[in-house]
This record gives sequence, C-alpha cells and structure tokens, in this order.
Amino acid sequence: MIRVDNLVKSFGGFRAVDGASLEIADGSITGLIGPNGAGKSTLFNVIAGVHQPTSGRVTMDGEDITGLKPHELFHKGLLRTFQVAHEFPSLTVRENLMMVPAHQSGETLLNTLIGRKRIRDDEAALLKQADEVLDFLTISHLRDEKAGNLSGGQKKLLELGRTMMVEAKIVFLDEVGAGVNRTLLNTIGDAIVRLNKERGYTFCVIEHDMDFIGRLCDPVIVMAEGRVLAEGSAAHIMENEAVIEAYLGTGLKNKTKEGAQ
Amino acid sequence: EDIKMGVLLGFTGPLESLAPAMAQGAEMAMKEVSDSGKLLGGDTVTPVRGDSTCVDAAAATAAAETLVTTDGVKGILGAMCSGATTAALQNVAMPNGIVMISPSATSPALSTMDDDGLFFRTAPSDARQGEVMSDELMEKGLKSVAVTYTNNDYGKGLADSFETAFKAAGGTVTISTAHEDGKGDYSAEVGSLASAGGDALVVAGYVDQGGSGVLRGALDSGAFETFVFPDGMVSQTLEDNFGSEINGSFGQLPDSEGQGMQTYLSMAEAAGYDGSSAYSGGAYDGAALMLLAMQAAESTDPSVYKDKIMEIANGPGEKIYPGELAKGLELIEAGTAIDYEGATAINLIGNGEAAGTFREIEIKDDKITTVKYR
Amino acid sequence: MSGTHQPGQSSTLRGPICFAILAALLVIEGLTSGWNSTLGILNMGLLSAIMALGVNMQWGYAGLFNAGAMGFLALGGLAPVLISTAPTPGAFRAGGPGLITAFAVAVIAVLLAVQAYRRTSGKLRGLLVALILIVGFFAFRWVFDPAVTAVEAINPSAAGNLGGLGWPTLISWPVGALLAAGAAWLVGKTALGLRSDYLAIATLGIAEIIVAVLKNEQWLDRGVLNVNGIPRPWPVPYEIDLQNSASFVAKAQSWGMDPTLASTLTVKLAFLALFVVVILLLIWGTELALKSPWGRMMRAIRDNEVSAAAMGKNVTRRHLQIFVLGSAVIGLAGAMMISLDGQMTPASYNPLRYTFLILVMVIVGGSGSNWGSVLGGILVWYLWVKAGDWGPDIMGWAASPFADGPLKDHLLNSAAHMRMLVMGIILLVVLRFSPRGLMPEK
Amino acid sequence: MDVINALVALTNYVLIPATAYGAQLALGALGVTLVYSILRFSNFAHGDTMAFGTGIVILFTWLFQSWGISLGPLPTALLALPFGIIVTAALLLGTDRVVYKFYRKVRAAPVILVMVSVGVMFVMNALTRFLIGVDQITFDDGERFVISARQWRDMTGLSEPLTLRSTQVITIVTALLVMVALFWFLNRTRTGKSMRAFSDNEDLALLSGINPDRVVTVTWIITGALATIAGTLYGLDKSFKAFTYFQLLLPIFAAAIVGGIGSPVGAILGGFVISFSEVGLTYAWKKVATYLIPHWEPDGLVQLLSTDYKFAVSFTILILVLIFKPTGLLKGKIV
Amino acid sequence: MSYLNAANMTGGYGKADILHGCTLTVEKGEIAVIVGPNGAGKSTAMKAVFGMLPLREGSVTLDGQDITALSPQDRVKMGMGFVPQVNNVFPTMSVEENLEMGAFIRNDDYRATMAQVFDLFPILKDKRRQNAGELSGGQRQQVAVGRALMTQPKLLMLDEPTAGVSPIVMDELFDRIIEVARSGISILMVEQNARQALEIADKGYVLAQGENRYTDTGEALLANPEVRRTFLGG
Ligand SMILES: Nc1ncnc2c1ncn2[C@@H]1O[C@H](COP(=O)(O)OP(=O)(O)OP(=O)(O)O)[C@@H](O)[C@H]1O
Ligand SMILES: Nc1ncnc2c1ncn2[C@@H]1O[C@H](COP(=O)(O)OP(=O)(O)OP(=O)(O)O)[C@@H](O)[C@H]1O
Ligand SMILES: [Mg+2]
Ligand SMILES: [Mg+2]
Repeated sequence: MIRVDNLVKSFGGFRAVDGASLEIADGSITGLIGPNGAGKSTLFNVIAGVHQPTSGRVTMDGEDITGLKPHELFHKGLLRTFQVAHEFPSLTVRENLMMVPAHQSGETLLNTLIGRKRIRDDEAALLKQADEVLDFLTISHLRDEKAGNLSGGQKKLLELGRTMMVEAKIVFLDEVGAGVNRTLLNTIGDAIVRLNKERGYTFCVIEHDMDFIGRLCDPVIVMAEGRVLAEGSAAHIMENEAVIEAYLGTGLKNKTKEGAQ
Repeated sequence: EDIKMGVLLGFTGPLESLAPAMAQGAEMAMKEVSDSGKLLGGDTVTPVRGDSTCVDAAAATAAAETLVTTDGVKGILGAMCSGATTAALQNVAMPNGIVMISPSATSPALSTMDDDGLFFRTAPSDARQGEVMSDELMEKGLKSVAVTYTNNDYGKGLADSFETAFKAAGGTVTISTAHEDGKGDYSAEVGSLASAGGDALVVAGYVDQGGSGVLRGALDSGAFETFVFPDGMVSQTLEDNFGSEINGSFGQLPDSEGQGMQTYLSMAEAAGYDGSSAYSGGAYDGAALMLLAMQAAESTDPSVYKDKIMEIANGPGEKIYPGELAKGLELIEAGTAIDYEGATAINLIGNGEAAGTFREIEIKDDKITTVKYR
Repeated sequence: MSGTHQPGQSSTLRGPICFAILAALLVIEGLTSGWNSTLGILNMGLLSAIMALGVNMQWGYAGLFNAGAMGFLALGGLAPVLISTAPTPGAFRAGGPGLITAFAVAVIAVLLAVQAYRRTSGKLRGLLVALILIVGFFAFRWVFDPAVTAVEAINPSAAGNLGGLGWPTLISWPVGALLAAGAAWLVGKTALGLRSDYLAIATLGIAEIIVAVLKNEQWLDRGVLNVNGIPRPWPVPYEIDLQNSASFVAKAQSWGMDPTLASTLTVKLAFLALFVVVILLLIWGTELALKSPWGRMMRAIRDNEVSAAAMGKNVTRRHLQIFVLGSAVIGLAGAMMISLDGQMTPASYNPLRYTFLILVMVIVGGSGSNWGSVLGGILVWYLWVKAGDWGPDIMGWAASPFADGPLKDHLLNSAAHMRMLVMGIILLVVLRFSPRGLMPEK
Repeated sequence: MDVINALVALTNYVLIPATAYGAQLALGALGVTLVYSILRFSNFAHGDTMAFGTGIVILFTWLFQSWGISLGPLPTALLALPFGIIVTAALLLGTDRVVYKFYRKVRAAPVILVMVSVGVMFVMNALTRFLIGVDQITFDDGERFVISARQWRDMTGLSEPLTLRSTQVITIVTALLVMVALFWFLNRTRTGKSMRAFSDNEDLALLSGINPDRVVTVTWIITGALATIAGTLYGLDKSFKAFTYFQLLLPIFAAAIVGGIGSPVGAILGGFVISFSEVGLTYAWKKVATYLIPHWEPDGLVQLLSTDYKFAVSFTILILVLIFKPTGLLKGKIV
Repeated sequence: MSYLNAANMTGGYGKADILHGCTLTVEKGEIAVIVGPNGAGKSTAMKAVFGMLPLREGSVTLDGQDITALSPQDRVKMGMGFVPQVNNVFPTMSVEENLEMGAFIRNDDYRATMAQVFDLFPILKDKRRQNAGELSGGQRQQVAVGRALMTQPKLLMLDEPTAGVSPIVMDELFDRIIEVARSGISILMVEQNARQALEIADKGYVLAQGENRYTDTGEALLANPEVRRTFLGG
C-alpha cells in the first residue's frame, strides 16, 4: 500500500503539489484526475523519485520510500510510465522490452566474457516473453522497428508493455489514454484489469478520459491546485459539484453549428 | 651525386617563429656549398625540411623517420627543442646511424646522453650560461633577483643552473617561477614576481613568447626596472618592442666576437632574413660543419664523417668564416687543416657541444649594445 | 546522436573495403618511402587506435563526452617511468617517507572534510569544511615541500626524481591502465553527475591539471626536464645490439638486406606484434560486451537516462563503470606509447593532438563501432603524418605561379601549416560524405 | 600609509589585471555562448575565428597607418575594427554555406557539429597563419597609459606603483556595452526572439514562418563581430600571436559554462570568476602581508599555489561550480 | 474544387510508404476530422499536407493553387497553421513569447488576438511569464493551440489538440474551434477523442494503413456501427 502524507513540491515559489495526502490500497485500480496543472504528474514524479519532495513523506507498505532513487524504487516493484513517451529511440521495439528485467546475467561484464551459455538461455526466455507482450499489444509487426519511429500512440503502448516485462507491485500510469485510439484504449483497459486480477498489480492511473476512468477505476481521487479535492467511487465523483465545476464541465455549449452553413 | 640534408625544426608550435630564420641559415650554407661545386668533386646539396613541432615527440620522430628513410638524408640539422631532439636522436638518428647537429637544443641533459658520437650542437649547454649570468649580476652588485622561466627543459634547465651558480656566489633568488608559453595573459605570474621583489628580474624565456608577455606585464605594472635577458630574449624584436623602456637592463647570449657574426648578418640581410634571430647563425654553422666534415672524410657516410666534425670545428688550422665555405672545401681537398669558426666562433667541447663564448649585452639608449665577450 | 537520419547507411562490405584501402595506402607508403616509415606510421597508428577504442567506449557506448583523453594518456605514460626505469640512488631514502606521509595527510584531510560535509549542515558546514581543507592543505605543504626539495636535490641535471623500480616494461602497461582508471574513478565520482558537454569541459580541465602536475612535479617525473632512455618492453631488441650481433648481420645479408635497415625493421615489427596482440584482445572483449545485454543496456542509457533509471538501471554506476574502463584503455595506450617513444616529455601533451585528434579518429571511424575506431585511428594518424609531408609540395605548387619575392617566400615559409589545412579539409570531407563515420555502428 | 600601499599593490597586481583579463574572456565567452545556444554546438573554431578577425584588423590598421590616419589617443585598430568584422563575418557566412549548412539539413547530432567545428578550427588555424604569419605583433599605437607607474609615484609619492592601461579601460567598457546590447537584442527584438525560438524547436520555428537561413545568417554575423572585437581587444592589451588564441579557447569555454552557457550575463560573470580565481588564488601575498603586519618579513611567498597551477585553479573552480550549481551560476539553457 | 484538396497522397519516411493514395479535402469554414488507429498515418498525412514529408505521388492544392512544391514556411505565409502532435512548443521561451512567435509572420498589431487566446485559456494568462517547458502536459497543449491561433490562419491543422487536456478545457477548445470555423476558417484535425470530435465535424475521415477507409459526415460516421466498433471504441 502506498501512502502519501501531506506532500509538498514547489518549483521556485510555485507549489505544484501543496500538501497532498492520499492512499493507494493494494490490489486497487486507483484513478487520479484533475484539471491541467493540478499537480498529478508532479505527484507521480515525486513518488517515483524523479523529484525530491520539498516536504512530506511517502511510504510503501509502511516502509519510508521518500526520495529513493528511481532505480531503487523499480527494484521495490514500483514502476511508472511517462506522460510524454520515454522510449529508447535507437533500440528496436523488442529490445526496448528485453532491456527491462533487472539483474540480467548478461548485464555484468564478467559474464559477457565467461557465462556466455547462461546469457544465451536467459536471452531466449526474454525474447519469448517480449514477443508475447508485443502480440498482446497488437504491435508485433513493429518488433524490429526502431522505437524512435513509432507513432505517438504506439510509443504509449510500448511504455505499458515495459511494465509487463517484470513482476511489479504497483504501476503508475501517467495518461495512458492521451493520443491512444479509443478501441485500443479499451484493449489497454482490459489489459490493466487482467494484470490487476491475474498478477495482482496495483495501478494508479492518471487519465482525462472519464469513460475510461469510469470503467476501470475505484476509487477515484480528484486533485486540484496541488491538493486532494475529492475522493470516492467514479459514479459519486461525477456528481460532485466542485469536481464538475473545476474539471468535468458541462459539455459543449454550441454542439450543433448552424452558423457555418 | 646529389646529397640530401635534413632540416628538422619546429616550424609549427610554440617556437614556430624562430624556425624560419634558422632554416634559412642552414639552407644558405648548403646552397653556398652546392654552388661552389667543390664538395667531393662537384656534389650538390639539397635541403629537405621536416617539422619537429618542438613539443610533440611522436611527430618529431615521425618527421625524422621520413627524412631518413624516405628522403635518405645523410645528416640532420636539428632538432629544435631538447625534447624533440632527444626523441629524434634516440628513436631515429642512433638506430639508423645518422649525424644530428642541433643549433638550439641547450638542455644540460644532452651533454651526458650517450649518442654513439652522432650528436653535436652548436649551442652551449645552459649550465654554462647560468654561470655567466650569475657572474654578470655579481659584478653589477645585484645580490637578489626574481627569476621567471619558460616552462620547458630549456627554461627550467637554465633557471636551475643559474640559481645554483647564483646561490653559490652568495646571491639570493626571491622566487623562481615558470610561465607557460603562448598563453598571452601573465598577470598572475607578474603579480607573484612583484610580490617576491628583488633588484632585477631574470627572464629566462623566449622573446616572441611568454618572455615578452611577462616583461611587458612587469614593465607596465612598474614591478621591476632592471631585467636580465638570456639568449632566448636577446633579438631585434626585443629592441623594437621594448627598446626605450628597458634601458639599463642587460643580458648575454652564446655568440662570438669578430667578423664571423658580422659577415653572417650581412649575408642574411642580403638573403632577406634576420640573421640575428636566435640560433640562426648556429644553424648555418651546423650545416656547414657536416658538409666540411664530409669533405674531410671524403665520404657522405655519417658513420665515417662523424669523426671529422670535432677536428674541423676545433682546428688547429686556417680559420674559415661564413661565406668562405668554398675556400674551406678547397683547403681540405688540398689537405690543409682548417678550423671552422663560422658565425658563432664554433669550438666544440665535451662530447660535441659548443664551449660557448658569450656576448654580454646591455640596452643603451634604446639599442642592444655589446659590452664584452666572455 | 540518435534519431539522425543520414546518408551512408552501413553495408556489410563497407568495413572490409575501408581496411583494404588503408592497407593499400600503407603498402604504397612502403614502396615509395620505405617500410620503416610504413611501420613507424602503423605502430603509432595502432596506439592511436587503442586510444580511440577507449574514447569510443565512453562516447560511442555511453554517450559520455570525455574531452580529457590527453590527461589519462599522460597519466598512463607515468607508469613506465615509475615502474621500468632505473631507481635513483638515495632518492627514496631522501624523500620517500616525507612524500608518503604528505599524501597520507592529504587523504585524511579530504576524508575528514567529506565527513564534516555529511554530518553538519548550514553555515557551520561551509566553515568547517573550508577550515579542515585549508589546515589540511598547509599541513600537506609543510610535510611535502621539504621532501620534494630533498629528492630534487639529488643529481638534478640527470635525475632529481624518485626514479623507477627497474621492473620489466611490460608490467608497466597494466599499471598505466590502473593509474588512469584510478584517476577516472575520482573524476567520475565528482563530475559524472554533470551534463554531457559540461563533463567534456570538466574533463578538459582535469586533463590540463594532470599534465600541469606532470610538467611541474620534478620529483615525480623530472617535469619538463623529461625522462629519457626508458627501457623497451620484452621482446623488443635494440637496433645497436642487433647490428653488433654477428648472427643477425649474417642473416640480414643472407636475405640481401642492409643490416641497419633490417635491425630497424625488426624492432618495429616486434613492437607491431605486441600492439596487435593488445588490440585484438581489447576488441574481442569489447565486441562480446557490446553484443550482450550489457551493450543493450548501455545503448538504452545513452538513448534516455531518465527512463533507463525508471526501468531500474543504475545510470550513475554504469556511467562510472564505462568511464573508468574507457580511461583505463586510454591509460594503457599512454603507457605503451611511452615505451615506444623511449622517453617521457610532459610538454608534448597538447589537447589538439591527444584529445581532439583522437575524437576525430573515433568520429571518422564511426562512433560506437570498435573496428571503426581502429580504422579511424590508423587512417587519421597516417593522414596527420602525411599531411606534414605533402604540405610543402602542395604549397610549392600553389606558390609556383607567383613571382619570386616576399609574397612567395611568405607562402613557402608558411608551408608547414599545410598540415593543419590538409587535416582540417580531410576531416571535413569525411564528416561531409559519411557523417556517421566510415564504419557506422550497426 | 602601509595599508594604502597594500591596497595599491593588490589593485595593481590583482584587481586591475584580473578585471581586464576577465572582460576579454567574457567577450570570447559571449561568442561561444551565442553559437551554442542558437546553433546548438560548442564551436571549437571560435578561438581561431578570433585570431583570424584580429589578423584582418591588424592588416587594416597597417593600411591606415600607411595612410597616416589615426585616432589620436585611441589605437587606430578601433578604426579598423568594423572592416575586420565585415571580413570575418563574411568568412563565417562562407564557412556556413560550405560546411555547416549541410549538417543542419541532415539534422546531425551536436557532437558531429563539434567535430565539424574542430575541422574548421584546423583550417582557420592555417588560414590565419598564411594570412599574417606566426610572429608576435604589437599593433597598439594609441596612448598607452591612463595612469603610468611613474605618474602615479610622482602624484602620490607612494612606494607602490599603480598603472592603468588605456587598453584595459577600453576592454572593460566595450565588454559591458556589447553584453548589454546582446542581451537587449536577444530578449527584446523580434529577430532576437526568433533566434531563440529557432534554437528551441527548429521544426516549430518553421511552422511559425521563421526563416531559418536568416536566423543563421544573423547569428554568424554577430558571432563574427564578437570574435573580432574580443580578439582585437585582447591583442591590443597583450599582443597578437596566432598561437595564443587557440590557448584561449579553454578558459573561454570555462567562462561560458561557469556563467551558465546560453546566457550573455552568465558569460560575463563567468569571465570574471575565471580570471579572478586565476590571478587571485595564485597571488603571492608576501608583499601585502609585509605592509599589513608591521615588522614581519615572511620568509615564504605566502602563496596558496604556484602560478604553474593557475589553470588547474580555474578549472577546479569550474568543476566545483558545476557540481554545486550544475547549470552554471546563472541558469543557462539546456540544449 | 474544395479549399484544401490533398489528392491521393503517397509517400513515407524513406523505406516503406506510409500513405497509400490518401485523400483529404476541406471546404471553407468546414471542420474535417481524421480518426483512425494508432500508426494509421494520420500525423504522417498531416505532415504531408503541410509539406514536411516528400510525396511520391499526389498533389496538394490550397484555394485552387497547387502548393505541392512549396516549403512549410511558404505554406504558413499562404495562411496554413499547424499544431504538431509532439514537441509543439518552444520550451525555454515564456508562454507569452511562444504566442508572439505564433504571430511572427504578422506585421499588424496582434495584441487583440493574444487577449482572445488568453481568455480562451485563462491558465495561460497566469503562466504567461513561465517557460513553456515547465508547464504541465495539458497546459503545454493549450500553448500549442494558442500559438497556431495567433497566426490567424485560413486553414488550421491540429494534430490531436485535446490529447491530455481536461474535459472542461476540451469542451472549451471544441467550442472555440466551432467559432473559429464559423468565422470562415477551415479546420483539419486529427482526434482520438473521436466521438466528441465527430460530433462537431462536418466531414469525417477514417484512416487505416494510410488509406481512406470511410469518408462521411460526422453524424453518419458516429451512426455507423462498424466504425464505432473498430475505431471509436464501441
Ligand atoms: N519544472 C517546473 N518548473 C516550474 N513549474 C512547474 C514545473 N513542472 C511543473 N510545474 C507546474 O506545476 C503545476 C503542476 O504540473 P503537473 O505536470 O503536475 O500538472 P498535471 O496535473 O500533470 O497536469 P496535466 O493533467 O496537464 O498533465 C503546473 O502548473 C506546472 O506549471
Ligand atoms: N520518423 C519516422 N520514421 C519512420 N517511420 C515513421 C516515422 N514516424 C512515424 N513512422 C511510422 O509511420 C506510421 C504512421 O505514423 P503516424 O505518426 O502517422 O501514425 P498516427 O496515425 O499519427 O498514429 P497516432 O494516432 O498514434 O499518432 C507508423 O507505423 C510509424 O511507425
Ligand atoms: Mg501531467
Ligand atoms: Mg499521430
């Protein structure tokens, strides 16, 4: 279980996260929504060790993980994806996946000179795993394309794929949906649910697509101006006046556009 | 037969501005011999230039390598700085048994290095100059000086030998600090020198290098009034750039009395370059020595003529001055012994380095004037 | 470097062809100007190739822009001086203890300072650290200076330094690598946090510092007075000995060869053999590493450090690892170069030649590719040497139309600078028509 | 009295020289910074560009002198400066057409461009030497001193000399003017902004209708101007020597980065940090100490570090700054 | 002849073609929306229309004028504005400067336009002095659109303008786009929030593997069950 106690992160004078406190229960798919600039990504970045918090603490299963380095968090089973895709452009899609698992025998220089056999076996296994993931994400045809050449959405998929290469405890997804085709987004949604059910991953999802949030997430946490504005089931959040006012809005004013003709 | 001679000097790098005058000196000697048509019964001499870069041992070696293996030179006039010289000598000249005469490598280390009798230099070791300089100061009654030296084997070697000699004579060196050549800004060095103080400042550097830089700084900031200039500093440039400001300062350079230098200077002038530039005369002499030795040995084989060089240089015999190479060749052919004086009154001691008579100079009403020779 | 779409995609034939051309050039050199000069160029070329390999490990694999090759090279070169030259009698007794204590003091001071920095905070921290360091510094100087004076007093014109251990030169090669690695570790610890181009400047500075030390610490390596006559590695003989050995002369003549020539060639060939062995070992190792998951991880880190970290890779550690390894290789080359030159001339280390030229080699060869570095190393060195020879010819030809006179003389006198010009143009041409190098990374 | 003497000594040997040297570094750093931030590469040819520009200025100076034109107390070189700038800018533009343009087109990585600039450096290096040779040239013909050591002694009767060279004053003033001008240009003018836009995101600049060729042209012209000015002032103050300008490259880069590369103000600041650390930390305090502490003649030099290590000093400073303030003293631009 | 007419565009990034005879047309004051799976070639098509991708076949005409050969800048001058899908701001320039750059080709006074942009995206007004690189994803997206609006183009091309913006801002954006269109400006945009987008679209294109799969009015496409299932996520 991840627990955030009134976390503050300020850039210069500006408090991007301003005393946010929240909990992410094990086995849940928690949704994190809020207006642009509410501080969601910053919160992620602090939890994931990219930024040092100005104050406040983060605990994982009671253990204090405030300010740990990203790679240390990774080994604790805390993974994250980025809002703007962070692929490895000059690696092929397949390699992008294969590089993920930790403690690969082939990553210690000595082994590359002696433990060749072992490396070969491990690689074979990785390859198989990677190809499964690619099939799952419906981009197997791109397996040997350089990741840099993928389309916006394809990169997003790749990001998710990487989290599937290891046994993760909790996965933070920053705007999986942005720029992803809705049909595909549903597949991703299913994938998330499956990972959650079958592998027991906990998810924390930032997303602006309310259908998606509604379908997947419980509970949903709403942030605004760096603080938690509301929390609860999706349905009940969507009624919340404050949330509607700050975030959801009331739909298009002039849907039909006679004026143009 | 056409004899090829190598001219291996630092045409690029920190001493690039000294090299041309030296090369022209050497080449003038070769031309003179060539034109006389008297060398070994009408052999001609062609100079081949090589760039020893002064600081890059590897490049110097490579250049020497090409001179010897590609152009098949029979002797090398060079190299320029002691470091490059050592490299060329040990890696190329000695393995291939080629004679090297350096006009400008003055590091004391070269005196003791074993060289299979292949290496000579028309410049004296700095050990000697150090003593001379110390004597001058003592005579002038300057007992405490600051020293700045160009940070290479020449500068350091000279500074060290001077310091030893000066201390022995009862003087004190307030500070002895290096300056890197080619830096341009010497405020820091001048600051320290000024702070250390002293009756005079010894500038053991190069006139178209850090030497001038430090001098300029010291003058402008009014840190010192009197300066002492070793060979690297004494040249036309010094007079032109500082003349009026350094009246009363003095120095010395390996050089010799008499017509030798005068003739050479006028010859150089005729040829359109500055013969008074450091080591230019030495270069002429070095080249001349090798060729005369060939004549004496009646062979262009280095391993043969190397043994003649000392006797040609030291005599006894009829004195030969610049411009008289033809005469020298004739005399040798006729079996008359000669004593090559050349531009710098050559007289080789030890295992083949100039004994070094020094010309003591002083700056009087804006001009470099000779005081005496010692 | 990633994501650049450029002409000159690598074909499998490309490498072999390039090497063939290089070989041809060297053969021509041999036929026109003698095999001695070919071998001379080849040997230095191979050394340059090793340096290039080191730089390539850092830049090519990990995207670390080390502009301090010169420094690690020079440091490596210190090894033969300290290991294989003859000891200076009495020097160690005179200064050894003092020096050792001095460095002990220095280390202690630094450790104390680090502790102070860790333990305290705020204003106090700054003061305390500064205080410790200053006191430590003066303590150091207090022990250090007399020891140095003592050492330098011993036979200054010929020695004046600690001298070496008189061990075989071959041993000094790995030691050179170690020295460089050690320095690299220190540098890496402090500077690797920095952005790539800042790292470049930082290393550029470190290199200057190292060379400054070598130039000014006479007790260590005679400073600018240079160390000469550094022994050659086994099994390389000396020309003179060969020329004096009857059997050799006999053999040479039986091949119809002039003994002198034969001896010089033999020596060069011996060096060549040694160098080739070293290079092959290095390439074998690096190729294995590159093709393994380790190589993949390195490329990933090079591509995007942030997400590599997020994927659990300890970026700083990896950077340190590769930085140290690369520097070690450069140091090795440095040691080898000194035992080839037979002398240590600190003044001869200048960035143009030993940092930029090496980078040029890597780029020309194709960054990230080992064989590329080898190709680049030899080729660029060949050009560097030849440019020096061609310069005057070209200039003479260029100046021929002019009437004799000051202008012509001026031009002819500046012929030497043709090397720069030719070098520059060649570099530009390669970069222009094959920007990813002659043998681009696959 | 002694206190004053101490102060004078300090001013004369530390403050004034360091300030002038700093200004010279700063001017160089401005050029480096500009190219780095607009064209996105570290231009190693800058040192030799400075040398080339100065060479041209010198040639023009000689021309004017031969015509008997002069600026009275000011050095004639100032008159020749504009012409030097024109020629240098032309050269740079030519280089760009022949060399750099291509790499922009193919979107070459910055390091490739750095390598290219090394190539250009080699070539310019040779050009300059062909042009004006390798010798040391002094071309400052103006009034040498604002205050000379003698004047000062007569004026004040202090034992310590103090001198202020006119070139030092000119340098400092120019440096400040140029810095302000550049700052204003980049942040206030439309062209300046379009240049920053271009350096930020080339594609988007295209989409906004910014003409890249124009941006590049302007950049090179300014660079040429900066290089020529910096080089000339340096040459006036010390003396011209082709070789020294390559040596300058390192402190110049150090300055640019310490200050925070990409920021004109930073370049200036960096210049002074480097120069003061070089001169100050290696200064022998013996004299000052002797003045300040009565009846005490220190036997040592009271010198932290021998001047042999002045570069070491400036680079250590550089590294420290980078470790504790990675983007430089003023937040530079990360390209 | 429609205002923008990009006829059977064929081309790619080198090796294989991405676009296979893809055709896009937009009338004056019309909103055309492109939807399709990831990697269908939508962005590529946009780039092609804007001349950032060499075409092997096909032509692009604007207002009856053939512009196939023109460079992007010239197309800007002809009144085309484009918001790319990624890196669409000047990161180290302030929000305000970003907008100014949008108005670069304009010589008239653009303050009015900037004011409009600010009241469309109030948050930007607060952040006007902040560097765009330090903005949140959605804020950056708003800057990008604002920048394009500043050019006052005749044809505005948007590649996923609403990616990562909150629902409320999205609605605002669409409203604004409608208004823009009413003022006679043609809109060509790629959208993954397909349903909302098609609702306001006069014409919709469904792209797949670089080909036009369906072309119809927005409503019609929304009505088409096949399309809904395979492209709009049911
Ligand atoms: N490096 C930075 N410097 C200054 N301000 C920053 C920086 N990064 C983010 N901010 C500010 O912090 C606030 C929160 O940013 P954040 O990216 O967390 O928003 P968000 O909730 O992720 O919004 P979105 O849904 O658009 O991604 C924004 O107002 C942004 O301007
Ligand atoms: N720079 C490039 N080089 C090579 N191939 C590329 C490049 N950019 C995109 N592609 C390929 O072209 C195809 C179409 O890419 P494009 O970006 O047009 O897709 P898209 O429709 O915009 O998808 P999305 O909705 O995810 O943005 C993809 O398969 C992608 O792999
Ligand atoms: Mg966000
Ligand atoms: Mg797209």
